[in-house]
Amino acid sequence: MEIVILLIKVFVVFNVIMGLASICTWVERKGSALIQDRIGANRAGAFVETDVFLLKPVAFVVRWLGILGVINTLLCDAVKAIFKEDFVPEGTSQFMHCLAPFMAVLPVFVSFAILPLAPDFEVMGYHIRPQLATIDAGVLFLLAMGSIAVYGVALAGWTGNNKFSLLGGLRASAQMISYELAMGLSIVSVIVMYGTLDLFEMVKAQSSVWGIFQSPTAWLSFIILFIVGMAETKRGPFDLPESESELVAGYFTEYSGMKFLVFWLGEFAEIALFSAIIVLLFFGGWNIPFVQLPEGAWWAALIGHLVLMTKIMFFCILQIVIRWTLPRFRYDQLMNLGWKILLPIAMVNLMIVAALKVF
Amino acid sequence: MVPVTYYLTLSALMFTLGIVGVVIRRNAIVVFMCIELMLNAVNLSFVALSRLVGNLDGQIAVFFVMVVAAAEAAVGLAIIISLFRSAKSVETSDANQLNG
Amino acid sequence: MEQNGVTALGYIPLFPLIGSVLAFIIGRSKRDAAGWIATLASAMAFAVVVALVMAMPEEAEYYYRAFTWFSVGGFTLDFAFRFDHLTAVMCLVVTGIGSLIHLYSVAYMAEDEGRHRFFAYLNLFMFSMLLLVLGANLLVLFVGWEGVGLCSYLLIGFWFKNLSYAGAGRKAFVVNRIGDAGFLFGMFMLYRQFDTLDFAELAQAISVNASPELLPLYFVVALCLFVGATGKSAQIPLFVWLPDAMAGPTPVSALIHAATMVTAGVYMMARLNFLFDLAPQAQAIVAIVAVFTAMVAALTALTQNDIKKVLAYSTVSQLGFMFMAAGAGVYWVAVFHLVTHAFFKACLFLGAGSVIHGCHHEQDMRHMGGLWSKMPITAATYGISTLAIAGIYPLSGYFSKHAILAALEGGHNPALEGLLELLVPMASVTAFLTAFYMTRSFAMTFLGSYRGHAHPHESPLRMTAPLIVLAGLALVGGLWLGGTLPHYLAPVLGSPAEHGHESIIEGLMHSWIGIAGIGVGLLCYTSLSQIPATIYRVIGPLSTLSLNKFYFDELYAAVVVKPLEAIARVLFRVVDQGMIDGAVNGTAAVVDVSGEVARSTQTGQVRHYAFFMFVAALLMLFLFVFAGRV
Amino acid sequence: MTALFFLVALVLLISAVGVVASRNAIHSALFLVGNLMSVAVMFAMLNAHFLAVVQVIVYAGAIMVLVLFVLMLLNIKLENQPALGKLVIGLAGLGGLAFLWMMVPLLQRSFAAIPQSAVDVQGSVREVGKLLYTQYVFPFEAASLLIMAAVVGAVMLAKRRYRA
Repeated sequence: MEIVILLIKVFVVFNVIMGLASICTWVERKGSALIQDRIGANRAGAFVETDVFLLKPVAFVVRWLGILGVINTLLCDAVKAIFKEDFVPEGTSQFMHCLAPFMAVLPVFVSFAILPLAPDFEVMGYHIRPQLATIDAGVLFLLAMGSIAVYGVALAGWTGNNKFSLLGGLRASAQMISYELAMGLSIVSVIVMYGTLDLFEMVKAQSSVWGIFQSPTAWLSFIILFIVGMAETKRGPFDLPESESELVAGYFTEYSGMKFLVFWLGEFAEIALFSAIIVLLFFGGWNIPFVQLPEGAWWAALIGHLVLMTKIMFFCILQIVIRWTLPRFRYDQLMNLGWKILLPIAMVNLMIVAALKVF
Repeated sequence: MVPVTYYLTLSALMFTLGIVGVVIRRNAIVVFMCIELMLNAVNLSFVALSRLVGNLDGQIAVFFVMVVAAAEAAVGLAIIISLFRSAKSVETSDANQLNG
Repeated sequence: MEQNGVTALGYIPLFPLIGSVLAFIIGRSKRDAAGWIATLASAMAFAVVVALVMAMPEEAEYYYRAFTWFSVGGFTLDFAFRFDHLTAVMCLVVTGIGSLIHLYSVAYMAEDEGRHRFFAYLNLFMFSMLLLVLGANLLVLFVGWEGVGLCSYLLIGFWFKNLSYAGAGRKAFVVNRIGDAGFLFGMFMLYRQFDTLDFAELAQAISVNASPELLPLYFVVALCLFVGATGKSAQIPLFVWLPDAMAGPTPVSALIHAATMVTAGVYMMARLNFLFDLAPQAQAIVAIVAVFTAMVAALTALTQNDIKKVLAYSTVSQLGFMFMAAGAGVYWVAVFHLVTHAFFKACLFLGAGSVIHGCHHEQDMRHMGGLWSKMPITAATYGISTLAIAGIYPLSGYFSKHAILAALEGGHNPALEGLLELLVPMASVTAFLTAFYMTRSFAMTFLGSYRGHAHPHESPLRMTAPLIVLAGLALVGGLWLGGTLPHYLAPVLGSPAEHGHESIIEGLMHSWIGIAGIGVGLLCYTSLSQIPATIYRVIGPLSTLSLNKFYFDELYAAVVVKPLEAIARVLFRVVDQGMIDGAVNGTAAVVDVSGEVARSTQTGQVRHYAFFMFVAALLMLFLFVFAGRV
Repeated sequence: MTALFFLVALVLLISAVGVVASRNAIHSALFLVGNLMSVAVMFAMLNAHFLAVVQVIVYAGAIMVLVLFVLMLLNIKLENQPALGKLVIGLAGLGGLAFLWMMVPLLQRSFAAIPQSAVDVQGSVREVGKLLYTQYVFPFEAASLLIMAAVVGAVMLAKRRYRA
């Protein structure tokens, strides 16, 4: 029975990742079109192409809502990617070239394993904690996975066997290492604030007040983590590693087909991951302001889960909007921001939080 | 439970591989990595023995080994980069002169 | 006697020490601040001394142990200070006159580039001198003794860019080393006999051990210590450095080479009076040496043309007077003359400095003259001091010098029996000569018409103020101290014989020697200036002798310096170049050869080194596992 | 548990051999990453959870990324000199075997005798942290100084010299 519960958990978590990533993909395509005042992905709409006059309003509404359009677009993307030529550049190790996208995705997916996705509940006599793995190191595990994520891009850049992808890989790894420090420090300040490493405990501590209001400088940690999140996903104004005007497409220049799609997926999964971390750490997780859900009820867990997903989606969309709004940084600006602004602020913030904790 | 001697034997094997690597490889970075291998072998036996004797001191020692390894990596790689600048190579056999 | 631990004692030397350091550090950037810092430091030390003297009850004695200096085996030496009436007098002189001279120097050295160095050294000197007089045991005294020697060396060679000045500093240093050797021998013998160097304990031990078999020891010790004193206080045969010491800035000559440091020997004898009293033969030698020194120096001073050289020989001569008193066993008179001499000689030196300053660094009296009208204050104070040193009643010099002659005459030292008939007239002649040559210097400098080419002017108030104060002290110091000093010093130096109060007429009568000297001097160097020339012609060779300082320097060069140089040359060639260098070079050659051999293992290949390490580790493991059986 | 141990040990040894035997330095580096991850798993199996995470963060996440970064920056693919002579490799291998031949029995002999402690130590973050900040606080601070010195030294070494 334990195994079954575990399998169900795996299934749920996997679907959460895929769902979030897929929705993000669609939002990105449609949202960017909206921002840039164009139609966007318009070749694969809903299956509601009709000449029947009476059905036309329905089709219009359905297409406008895009519910089916989402699925349709994604399906078409996948099919397109599968049927594309799987290109491997000459003079490089094919194994490494294949390994790179998965190395990029793996840490992101594994990170989801420790995120609690809903409050505890009881069903059929089993007490279920909707979290795939309960690890003693807790949040530190996120940091560990974040630090491994570099290998994917570095390897991708290297196996591209051309200068643009190598430069992209170098830029990406330098950027990720640089911003990891600020991320680590701001997460440590959160750990100090809650006094625990367990994400579950952290969310529980926010049942009455959201974490961002629990400490006078928590908003600093949030802002740092948010910026770092965008930098770690190499998106938004931080997309130097793949800046198309300079490096073609950076480290995945030589990737096509399914491998490219995996990178793509990993990118959106990472957006969702950072949104989830921010929501869990600062915005109450599944807690609804001024509403107390009963403990242990399966329906409460379901509601909690939906609330959590809504919040995560909010931050995903926020990130996408920022990505399509702001121009790209220059490389020195990027490094200055990471080392000379975020890192010192994060350090001072950590000291303040620690001091507040002690006195 | 796995006996501690298993871990120790594994550690010895890993250490030996590290030594052999240091002796036979000529790329400075690989030599550096082989040293890391040896350090990790020792770390492993530290943790295993910490478990054997039932206190955490061994794990603390590992922590400090990691600190030293990090410092070593920073300085060592900087040396290798400047070596590369002056000798246009990272072969240990090309770094046989005191003047840069 | 009560023994109080008084922390204030520590402050007396501490102020000049701090002042020295501060003057040097702050003076590097702010040259003018150095002088005021140093002056303030020594004035503060003076204030502490005055406060202590005022507060000190009759018959009391302060004792302060700063820290235990070292402790070897059973021998523990404290860095301790002792403050009794003798020390009080010395401290007052050192800090009081020192402060005045500091003030004077601020103006005198105002133009000098290295004045921060000057004031640092000057304060360091004050510190050492205070250690010397405050020290509660011989070793602390010796530290001060060496310290003042060092400062004297530094200050004589202050303008070290002038090679002959630097040489003068070196000469002073080397000559003093000879004296110090004697001092050290004396000290060692004392320690060997009594296991202590503390003055109080020594006095105790010696008073208990006055047995006859120890008398030779006391004689030798006293003689050794006196050798030290001849070095520091410029007596025959070690007086040659003092005239050369005039190379230093004039305030230095006033402070170190007239008022304080050179009197250290006298102070030391007074401090160890209990020892010298048990060695009458040594005392007799002291007295004889002193008389001869005074005589020779006075004769030399007759023909010198450099104003500072005259004063230098005069100092040697006056020191001779002090040692006469000490040799006669009447220590309070020695101290008395020390004090009055400090007043008028400091005044004279500062006056000479003022003249030199006014005449744009002219020191030759032949290029002076008629300065009376141009620098009236300097002339007046110089004149008063001249009268004082000549021993005219009621100026200070009269009392002390008269007391010295009386003491010599009335001495009960059996070893001097029969010699007194020679010594006393000699001392009287010397007193006459003193008056004569001082009058000569006064007349050549201030009277007549100006013979130089500069435009002399009076010195600023900061220089004349100390002159006025010192002249005032020279004027009344004798009257004031003549009555009080013997009683004040009685607890330390023993009660003096009471002698009646003398009237003004008697005083004037007794100062006939001085009056005669002044009279003859005035006659010779104002109205009848052909007389000296005639005399010189008549006694030609003798005057040459005097002019060339009795050829002491040349004598020492032939007897001491030349043989030493020869020995040094031999040692250099044979021992240093041959043996020591040979050993060093040989060692280097061995290292060189073995290095060539060892070099072959150093390929410069990191991998090889790693391999060697691996092999060595294997070897160690092998030993550990199979041979060690640990 | 034992099966898991042997599995991880196998990965560990294979990757270690890979580090030493790969002709390509980047492959060596990747093998080393695998090796370090296996060691982290070993740590976790030995209840040293904190060290496992730190191993991943510090070794895999920082040191090896740096190494990889440098390798890619210098872009050295193959060792451009012929491989070492068989003699050296043979000697080294022989030495290694000798080392093992002496070391392993020594380890067995020395530590088999010590009884397994009854206390099952948990190297949790809390416990290790407590120890670090109390008993080992001085070495800890000294280590921070070491890191600081290393940072300064690395910057000074890697900085391009300004040529007049």
